[in-house]
Amino acid sequence: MSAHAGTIDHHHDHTTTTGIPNKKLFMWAFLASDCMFFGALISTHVIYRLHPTPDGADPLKIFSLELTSFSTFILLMSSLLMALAVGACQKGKVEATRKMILGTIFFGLIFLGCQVYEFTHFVHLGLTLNSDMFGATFYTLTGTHGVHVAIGVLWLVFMYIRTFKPADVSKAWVGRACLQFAAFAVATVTIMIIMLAVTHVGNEQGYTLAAIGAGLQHSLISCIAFVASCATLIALGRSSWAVDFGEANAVDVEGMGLYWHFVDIVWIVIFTVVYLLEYL
Amino acid sequence: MSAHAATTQDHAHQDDGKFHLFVQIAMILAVITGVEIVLIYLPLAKWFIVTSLVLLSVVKFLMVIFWFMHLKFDKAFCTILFFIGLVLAGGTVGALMAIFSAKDSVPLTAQTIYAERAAEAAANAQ
Amino acid sequence: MATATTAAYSPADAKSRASHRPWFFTRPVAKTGLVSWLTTVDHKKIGLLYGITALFFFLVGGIEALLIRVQLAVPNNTFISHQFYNELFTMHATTMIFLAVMPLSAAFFNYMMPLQIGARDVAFPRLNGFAFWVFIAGAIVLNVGWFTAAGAPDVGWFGYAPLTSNAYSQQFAGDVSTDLWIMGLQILGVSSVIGSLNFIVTIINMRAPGLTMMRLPVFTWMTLFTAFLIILSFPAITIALVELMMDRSFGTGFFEVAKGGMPILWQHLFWIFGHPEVYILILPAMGIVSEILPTFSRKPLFGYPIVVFSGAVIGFLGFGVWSHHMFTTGMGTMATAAFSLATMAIAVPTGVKIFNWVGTLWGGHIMTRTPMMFALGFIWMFMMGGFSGVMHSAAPADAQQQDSYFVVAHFHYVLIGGSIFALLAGIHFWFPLIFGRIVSEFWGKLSFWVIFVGFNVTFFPMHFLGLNGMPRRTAVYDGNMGWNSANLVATIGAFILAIGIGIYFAVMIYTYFKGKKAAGDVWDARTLEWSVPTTPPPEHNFHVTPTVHARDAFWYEKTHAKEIAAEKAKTAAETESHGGIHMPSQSWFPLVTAVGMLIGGLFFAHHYFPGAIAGGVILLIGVLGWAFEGPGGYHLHIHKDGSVTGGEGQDESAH
Amino acid sequence: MRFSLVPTLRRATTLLAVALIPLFTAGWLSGPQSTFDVKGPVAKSQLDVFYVTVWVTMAIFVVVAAVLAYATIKFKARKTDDEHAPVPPQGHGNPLVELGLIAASIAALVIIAVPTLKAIWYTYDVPEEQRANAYEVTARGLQWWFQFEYPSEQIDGSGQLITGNELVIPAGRPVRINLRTSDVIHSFWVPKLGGKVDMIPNRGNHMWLQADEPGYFWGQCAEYCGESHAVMRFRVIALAEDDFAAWVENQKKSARTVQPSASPKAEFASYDMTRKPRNAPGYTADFDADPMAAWVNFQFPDKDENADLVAKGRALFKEKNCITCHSVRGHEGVGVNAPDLTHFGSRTTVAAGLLENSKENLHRWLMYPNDVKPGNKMWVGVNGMAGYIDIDPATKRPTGTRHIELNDTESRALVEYLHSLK
Ligand code: HEA
Ligand code: HEA
Ligand code: HEC
Ligand code: CUA
Ligand SMILES: [Cu+2]
Repeated sequence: MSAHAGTIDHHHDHTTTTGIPNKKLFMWAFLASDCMFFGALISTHVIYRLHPTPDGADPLKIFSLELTSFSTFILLMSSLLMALAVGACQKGKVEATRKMILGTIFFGLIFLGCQVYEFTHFVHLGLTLNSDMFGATFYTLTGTHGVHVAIGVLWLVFMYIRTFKPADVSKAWVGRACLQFAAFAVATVTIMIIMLAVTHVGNEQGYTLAAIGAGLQHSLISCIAFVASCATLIALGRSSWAVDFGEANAVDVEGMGLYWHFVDIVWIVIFTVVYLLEYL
Repeated sequence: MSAHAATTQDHAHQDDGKFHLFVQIAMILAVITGVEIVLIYLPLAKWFIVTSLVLLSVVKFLMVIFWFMHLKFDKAFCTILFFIGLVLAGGTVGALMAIFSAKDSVPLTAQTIYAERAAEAAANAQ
Repeated sequence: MATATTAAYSPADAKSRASHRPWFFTRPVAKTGLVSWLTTVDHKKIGLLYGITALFFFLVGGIEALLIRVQLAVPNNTFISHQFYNELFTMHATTMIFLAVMPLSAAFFNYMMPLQIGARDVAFPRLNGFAFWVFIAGAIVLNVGWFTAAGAPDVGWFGYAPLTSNAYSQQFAGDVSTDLWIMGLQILGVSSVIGSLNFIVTIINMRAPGLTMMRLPVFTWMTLFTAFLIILSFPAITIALVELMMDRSFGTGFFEVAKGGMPILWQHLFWIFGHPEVYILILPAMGIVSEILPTFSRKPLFGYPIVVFSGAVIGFLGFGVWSHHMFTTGMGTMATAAFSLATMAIAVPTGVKIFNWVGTLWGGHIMTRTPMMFALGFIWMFMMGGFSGVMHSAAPADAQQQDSYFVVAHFHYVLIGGSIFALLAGIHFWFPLIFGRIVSEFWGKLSFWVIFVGFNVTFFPMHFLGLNGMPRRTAVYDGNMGWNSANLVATIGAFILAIGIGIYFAVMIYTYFKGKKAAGDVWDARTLEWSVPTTPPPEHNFHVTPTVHARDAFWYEKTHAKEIAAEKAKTAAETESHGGIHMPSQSWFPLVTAVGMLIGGLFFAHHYFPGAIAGGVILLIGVLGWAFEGPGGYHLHIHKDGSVTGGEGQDESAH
Repeated sequence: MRFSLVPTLRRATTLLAVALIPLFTAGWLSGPQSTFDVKGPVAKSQLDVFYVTVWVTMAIFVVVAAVLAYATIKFKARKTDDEHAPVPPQGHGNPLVELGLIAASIAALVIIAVPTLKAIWYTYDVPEEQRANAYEVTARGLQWWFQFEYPSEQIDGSGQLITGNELVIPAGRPVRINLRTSDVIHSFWVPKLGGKVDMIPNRGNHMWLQADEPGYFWGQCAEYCGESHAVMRFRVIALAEDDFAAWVENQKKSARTVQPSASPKAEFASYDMTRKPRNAPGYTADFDADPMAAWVNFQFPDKDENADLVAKGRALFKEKNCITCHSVRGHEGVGVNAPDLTHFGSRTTVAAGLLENSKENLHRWLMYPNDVKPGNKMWVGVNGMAGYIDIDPATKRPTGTRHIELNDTESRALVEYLHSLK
């Protein structure tokens, strides 16, 4: 509200009765509802673990604790970046907010990548959605969580683009902002492909310079795309403009953050209940 | 307005410290996760490991909601709101577990497994 | 790098911004006509839309019920086939619960709750419109089955697995009806949850100054509890439906025995939702009655804090009793006992409400106008329904009652004698406020008595039918079972009831066009919705945001007219100095988004995935447009003489 | 004078109610499935709990309703003047009254809860001290009929005794029933003997009941199980111990074989073979008057049995592919997807308790099963076995052609054959 032009008090909104901003309250109420949502899903999984079906898959032969631990760690770190993004935005630091959002997206994508990898890997091992009950509950539960992450990533991307909205309304900006993001996305994906290729060759031939070279050669297109997107990023990053984004939007970023953290805590539960407990 | 100004400053002050706080929390979270992973391989009593895992997850859970999600710094109402859902969900999950653990709820398909296992155990014992 | 700045808004800036907006971000401005209804964000208009749709579906569900009753009038009847009968009771229940009672309650939430808390609108006006259009999408998806070869859904309103599985849902292929049922409920769930989140935020955050929680009108309290019940119970059925959909579309086996599934799990997930759902149906009714009784007794509600608290307790306990619908599923002694006792416990907070309503009457000056008649009828009938509920709660007795007409009697007593009576009371009560006309007492009372008699003649015999061993959901029965006369009586009653309802609506329609004009506060009422400057209320609800000093705020205003007038003048000046009354802009995007959901849902139910994706794309476009058009808004100015100036497009200073 | 509708209507309804209730209620609570006319300890204990709930809630109702009625009448504003009289005291409540009422409600609930808990444990399983004496059977629900299995009655070479749609049990002895289903959820309900327990796929439910005296009891599937749920019924027949033993003895035997006579008699129809409308009643008043006597009659071969027709029916039973679904132990049938017909002639009902087992009714069932029970599996086929009509395996829709077609004479022969299976 224009009446309070000075510092914005992030924890109190004077236009509302309680002082809590509407959007934040909405988000918390939604998360309360989402607790029941995941509660029902997790119950289904655990109930069927309690009474396994005959000749069902043995999770221990399928799970890869290394991979899951890694993605758990990644999600935790993304939460950190998200929290920092909210903090930065509340202080009006748009530049920092953007970086933190990008970082969150980056980790979010890695998490999703791991999940895609995990799913394809499991499918190779014979566990599919309809191979047995374990497959059904496992994929439905973790898949629903994955969809939550994907929605979160999408939201983050839109927020990221939104941060470029110029104060000068006559300026065309959406295309550039999207391009900037696309470059980032390409860079992220290609570097992941390159790393995979290199480790793949390295695992087979030992980690020598020649092997790394071979790995790079295997992913030549990715390398080119990576360089090109980095160049685009740098070029676009040099020019910027005064934006219509700042402290006033902190509540939007914060709402997004709440959602993201919630997805994170759901994973904390899933990690323990679905994965770790199987090892006992 | 002056009262508000004071609280605003308070918060500003906290905000500066939050960067380090957040990083530390993230590190603790990572460490706890590491401990959890190690824990499952330790030759300890099962009940102990399960309890510890549950406790550790709860700690992680609470750290995220209270710090990352700002519940600690927000009006208590947000906490109440969220905990209504959390407690009901927890209660429902618990009740379902209890119902499905009852003997009457063992599905017929699993009964054959249990019977096989029992037979195997009996055979092993001999 | 340029430093980011918070844009400072100046009117000139805003003008240029507006001129740079692409055409599809142009905000609709029509205040009358079709476009105004399609794009409305006004909680009152949305309330009316809900109300009219709900009443339409009430008639649809009622006609379905009449067909049921005709078939059951005599033994061995061949009026309709088994298959059609099964479709009828499934759709009758689904329609009445999800498309009649819930949206009728939502109509009152929308229309009355913001007025009762002295707000100009709900917290998220566009989201409110969205919830309505999504509701329409769900209603269409549910009912479209009538027009397909597969017929309407026929799995019973709680769709027990594995009857809903691919193998059993229909003898012959092409069973799209069950998919439509799943999709329809799923979409309705989205609508209800979104609407409820909005109400929660509105009640918590949009109260007029001075309106503390413990001064809230009871109806608003019940809205709040209902909203909580909705957001916390719908996720369970959402998951159940998702799992069922996975079974039907992607070959999983959550409820398929061949794959080790446990059909009993469906029952648990359904009733975790289903029982809170019945309180979702009754709490708004209790709220309405708690408004009407004090008004017509000219006394405050007896034991307000306890009535409110008992509402919360009912809601909370409501989550711990779901398995009382499953007493016959062999849960084992412990679980049965636990749920039996928990269910009985609910009688206590409910009883508290009954006692307090009686207490409210005690010592009052009771004006037995039509709304009051319906409210009193509610107390009687709901109490009887509650008592048969308690008889169910004794699990061993329920073993004989479950799935018999005794249950049918129980729930129609609480649903019609409870919810419907109270909703009909509410329509009568607020009709003068909403339409500025008052319903004739004679015709109002006549409709009440015909409905009251018809209702009891229909459903009281069903207790005996149930105890005499008549199972529910039976399309035919034999003549040698001792059920003939009771069934015939029930059918006659149903037609008396239909006549009563016919009179009721005829009178309403007549009054809408030709009824006596009623100015303002016709009942000498107590709560803020009656303090609006005109009936029907203006778009901005109040010329001046009220300041609340007591429970029953309007009653207080009437008894402290002088101070209030002075205070209002002050608030008015203050508002004007802040730029006037802020109003939200209309928008097309809620409708667009909901249409995307409708298209996607229909195609998904037909397993035509490109179409489903197309629907998803429309939905996404709607969401993006919604996000990027921004909340919008404009300002109104009230002048001393009561005239209003300003409006969309005339003043761009708002953002 | 203004016509005052309200009191007139009220008086009229009261009168009506007072006049009608005793008239009807007597008849309204005494059918073959009455839960009041209990014939065994389980139903008795459930009824007792019900009475407790009725008395307690009635008592509360009388008190609350009296106060409510009194308040409404006493404080009613009779004239418009009353309405505008000075407003009554604006009291807000009385905590002591509230607490008192809450305590009273809880007390009332305790009165209900105690017998409830007792009965939950009592009805759950056969009481410990009688367990040794209990007889065990398995009841299996199928769309839309019941199969009854007797694990303790083994037959050489063909496993346990299996019957359909009529459960015969020993009287005066607890019977523990395992409840199973082969498709969707059904529910086993014999109101006079006990409340229902569901048959749920993948779940090992059980119940117990006991008939104190020999008798004939109506039962009904009580969980919606698809198109013909309404007509999925069964019977329970309780027999004195030695009658029961004799019955078991007979059931264990292979199907009764009738030798065709040397001189074939002319065929004639001894009953009306015209098509009956859908849902037409399938019982006679005679049968209803004394079903137990009727049951006894069914145990003996017909006096005017036509041996040649029986033989022809037996041949048709094979020819018409009835054997793919049905079993007639000792004869040709081998099917397992449909009711066992080995002793079908000794049952009182056709089509899962729906029709009395008269020749007309059996004829009707065999000729037009879909009129009797829409969608029944004999008509559409079951578990890959073709039924009366052909189904296109691709679209799963009826093709319009018939797989099994019977004419009146064939049906007549089958009726004679099936009735000979005592
Ligand atoms: C508006 C909806 C509504 C409401 C409010 C209720 C209220 C209650 N219901 Fe009902 N119920 C339904 C809707 C509702 N129900 C529906 C739709 C079904 C069937 C679903 C289906 O199968 O299709 C159902 C089925 C149902 C069953 C399952 C029956 C079966 O299938 O076997 C049970 C079992 O316990 C039950 C119990 C109760 C109880 C104990 C209450 C209590 O809340 C009632 C409390 C009220 C009172 C008791 C009266 C007033 C109190 C006093 C005057 C105080 C003193 C009283 C005492 C101390 C006893 N209900
Ligand atoms: C709020 C919910 C609600 C409401 C209001 C009603 C209202 C009615 N219900 Fe229903 N009912 C249920 C919820 C409801 N019901 C549920 C949940 C079930 C369980 C379903 C299941 O088993 O799955 C059920 C089942 C059910 C059955 C049992 C079916 C069975 O088990 O086989 C019966 C039988 O009599 C019945 C009857 C009625 C009747 C006569 C009305 C009447 O009150 C209807 C009154 C309304 C009218 C009569 C409309 C009047 C219309 C006009 C005046 C217009 C006339 C105009 C033209 C003809 C053009 N209902
Ligand atoms: C596709 C399998 C199938 C075929 C073929 C079939 N039946 Fe049936 N039959 C059934 C089923 C299933 C039922 C139970 C129907 C019900 O009550 O819902 C049944 C019921 C009956 C009954 C009633 C049993 C009882 O206890 O109520 C009789 C008698 C009968 N069939 C005779 C025949 C004769 C005679 C033929 C051949 C002309 C035949 N059936 C062919 C499946 C079949
Ligand atoms: Cu079987 Cu209903
Ligand atoms: Cu319930």
